[in-house]
Amino acid sequence: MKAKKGELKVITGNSAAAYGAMLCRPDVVASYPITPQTEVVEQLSKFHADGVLEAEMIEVEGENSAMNAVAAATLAGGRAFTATSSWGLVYMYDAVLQAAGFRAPVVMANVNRETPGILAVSSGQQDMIQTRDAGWIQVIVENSQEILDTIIMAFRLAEDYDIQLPVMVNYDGFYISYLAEGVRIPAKDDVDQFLAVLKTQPKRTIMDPTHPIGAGSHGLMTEFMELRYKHCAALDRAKKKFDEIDKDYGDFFGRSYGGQIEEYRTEDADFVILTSGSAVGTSRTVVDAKRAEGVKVGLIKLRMFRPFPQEKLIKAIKGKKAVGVIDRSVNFGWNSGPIYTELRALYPEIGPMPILSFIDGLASIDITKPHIERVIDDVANAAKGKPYQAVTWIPLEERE
Amino acid sequence: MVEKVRKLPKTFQYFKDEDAFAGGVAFCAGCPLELTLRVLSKVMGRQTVIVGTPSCSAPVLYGQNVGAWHKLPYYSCLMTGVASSATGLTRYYKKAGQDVNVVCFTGDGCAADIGFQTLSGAAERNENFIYVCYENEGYMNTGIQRSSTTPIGATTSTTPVGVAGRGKNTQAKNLPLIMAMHNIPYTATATLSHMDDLAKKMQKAMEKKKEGLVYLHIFCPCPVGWGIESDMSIQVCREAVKTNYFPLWEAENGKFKLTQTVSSPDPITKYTKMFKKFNHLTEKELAVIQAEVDHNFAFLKHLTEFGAHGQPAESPENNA
Amino acid sequence: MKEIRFHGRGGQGAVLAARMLAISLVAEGKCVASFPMYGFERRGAPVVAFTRFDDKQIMEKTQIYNPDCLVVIDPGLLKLPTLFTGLNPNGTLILNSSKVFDKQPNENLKLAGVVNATQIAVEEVGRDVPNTCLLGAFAAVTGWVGLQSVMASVGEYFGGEILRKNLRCVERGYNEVKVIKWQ
Amino acid sequence: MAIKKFSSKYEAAWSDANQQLLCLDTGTWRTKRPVVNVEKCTYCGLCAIYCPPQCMKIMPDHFEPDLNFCKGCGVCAKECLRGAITMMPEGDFDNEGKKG
Repeated sequence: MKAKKGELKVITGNSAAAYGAMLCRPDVVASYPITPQTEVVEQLSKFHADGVLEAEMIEVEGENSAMNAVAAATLAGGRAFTATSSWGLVYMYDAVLQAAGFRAPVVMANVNRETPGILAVSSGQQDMIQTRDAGWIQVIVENSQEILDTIIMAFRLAEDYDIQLPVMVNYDGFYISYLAEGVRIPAKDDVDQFLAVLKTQPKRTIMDPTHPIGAGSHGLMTEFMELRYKHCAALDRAKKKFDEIDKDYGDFFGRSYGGQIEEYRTEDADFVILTSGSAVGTSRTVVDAKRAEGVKVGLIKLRMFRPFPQEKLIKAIKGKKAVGVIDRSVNFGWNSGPIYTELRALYPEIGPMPILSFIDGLASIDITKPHIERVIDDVANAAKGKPYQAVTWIPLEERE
Repeated sequence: MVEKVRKLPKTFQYFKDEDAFAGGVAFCAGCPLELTLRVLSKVMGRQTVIVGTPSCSAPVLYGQNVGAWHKLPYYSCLMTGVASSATGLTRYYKKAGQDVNVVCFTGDGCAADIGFQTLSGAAERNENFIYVCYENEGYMNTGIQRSSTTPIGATTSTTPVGVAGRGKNTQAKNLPLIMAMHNIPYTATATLSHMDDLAKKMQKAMEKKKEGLVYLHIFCPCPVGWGIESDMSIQVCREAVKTNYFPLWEAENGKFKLTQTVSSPDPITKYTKMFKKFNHLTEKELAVIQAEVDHNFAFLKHLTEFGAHGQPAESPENNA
Repeated sequence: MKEIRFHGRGGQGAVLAARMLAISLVAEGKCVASFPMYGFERRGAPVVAFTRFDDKQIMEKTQIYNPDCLVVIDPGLLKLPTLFTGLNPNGTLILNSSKVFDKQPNENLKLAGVVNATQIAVEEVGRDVPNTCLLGAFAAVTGWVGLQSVMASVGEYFGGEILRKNLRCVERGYNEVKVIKWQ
Repeated sequence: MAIKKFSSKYEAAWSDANQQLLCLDTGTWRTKRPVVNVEKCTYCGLCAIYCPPQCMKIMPDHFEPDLNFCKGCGVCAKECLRGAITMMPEGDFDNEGKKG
């Protein structure tokens, strides 16, 4: 069976996030405004005022409360949504960690914005990177339609009985948060149907006042390790589950995104570049242009950052001659891009090949076509066995 | 021989339910906190969800993932997230149509300090839950450090007495008054020595939470942290009331009322000499505390002269 | 693909104009992508907004460096030294101004539409909100979008009396724009 | 190597009193125990009301501490207006609780 086509509306990424959340009929929404996420809160409030969103709206006094409120609501048995960005994510950090440890199936949109120390009301994935080890599922998306679709998928993933983990849907601030595109808005009953499978699953453990059971108790010694193990096992299951949900979504709504990663012209590629978020779209056009020149370059879009899609990446990259990674954030201490560092951990499995790190797009610097051309040229040279630079801060370096 | 069968005292009528806690739990001998929790479970019954945080109450409330120390649903929070988590729970139960007493249970360190923002936020939003703060005037669980409700002059491990130090050098934050100023439906102070008053206020809390946030501030001296013999904790509660150090009052929809009047208050020294944390104080310093107690009580008295929200003052000329 | 860059000041509706244009293009079956670039949202500060449209899905997420068309909502912004930078040959300009050019301002600029949108807005709406008028002028000069589509898109944002006034602005922009061509 | 059987049926840290009601042997904490003089008891209930672990058992004509849990804090003795409760050193009692 197929879903109805859905209404086509020109909306921003932020609106798309709000639509995605609204369509899933959350019981509780709690969110605190911050640039560039504010529009999500405003749009949800508007939906509520218009009677389209029948959720409990909590006008919290800060992000920390937002995360605590939604995590508690999910553990009480509800469906809950929040959205934040940058310092907001930092301010809720303790609650972010707790939500994951509680296995609270919260869905959160995080509008990527710069964070540490240098004031920048501008795009960058550093906020997401700082919560990398929080135990959440982290997904990065590319455009407004994908935001809406992924938030719906995120509820299916988060609340799945086998998963029960919070999901963070990340999209670049400014470049995508304010990007108005034509977006197909699914019908509510179709979304209901897509999520209905959750109702057929066993009931997850909740804070039911009629049952004396406490959330967040002490895990002592091996019991603690057992719970950590279960958390990791759930994250591991989430990878395959995400692929399945993506496929289901595609079968029903006619749009799918490849699950954990999307490969673009990689099959016969000599070498590949890997990136995420808004840089992917632009990269596609540059790959097409380079292909037209006879350069056998492929592109990998990283959608799932946590859990890290090792198996998929190994399969996609193994046998290539080189790989370059464009990061919109830095890995302090490694002094390279964080996704690059992750990829290097796959070194033995993908086989010996040059792995190049490119840092670009911090603080809303545009990841332009010439920047991506440069990346492809550098990786092409490395693939040919020429010496290469491990880490390149693109906007800071003059091309020789 | 006919066995004498006697009628239980009136106080027992407040205990609607059996104690939800296991017989033996990890509270210090003589701790009023243990009494507060057990009484709370007896008065409020089983449609109660406790929301708490790391504190002296944590080892008992949290349980372990192989079992629990009590039969109440419990939600464990971080220090920052008690009132906000309670908000999330309350709102979901509301949406789902379940009538639940969501009861936050924290010490003053959480309520007045690190968790205050979320408490204040929940009060402003007038969320339908009960916040119980057990006031032991410091961070007792972590080893007796000062909090913002530690009284002036009191010694703690972070306000020690030495050549230069004379204990805490600033006034305590008057949290129950601050909470009442949020214009919530019900704020009350209570303590263990006045058990009927305490139980009545807990009962009232369950009613008033239907209108919005309820804040109960329960005076809970810490036998270990304050240097009190373990059999003296209730006596200290009683003396705190008798000296007007901790007056028992309630504010219902803005109408302040003393629920226990003290005809001739004892001098504060009768209270301060009961435990160690004020031992070092000179007469002059004690006079400062006495003045502060008098001022706070006079201030409270003035508040009782006003009518409820939306009503004119009862005797405005008294305010002059 | 066509790329349009809007230059305005905070409060003049540049972002909204870019958005409305996107909506009208979608109504005509086009794919669009439109976004603004600003730091702090402050009245009076220069604002740039971008709109791309094409028959197929737009992949680029970058700012627009080689616009096919510039829409300048505030005449003062003509002085921006970088205004014409990167303008495609055969470039177009839609300008809110009371004065018509006496000489070609940039060699890549081949087509310009000038309309006193401020005056029209003041007359019709009662304040300086020139954006909708310029969209009418845009439709007339470029022919990339129909007048009816533009008017329908304005209806997405306004209603009642204020919509009626803005529709007058669109129409007057469409009819009163002065077209200049250079070789 | 294989994972041993999990100790908790739950995915996360849930504590369940139905699974096990945890209980400490707090009776062993005592150095003194309350001894009730039934003759003096007026059944005012103060000892039971103020007992922090609420372990005073309600008998038909007096109150009796549950010595499995009584921590020996002495609040009951202190609060008893009639002096009907005396705190006696634990050492005076044998294992069966009889005074030796």
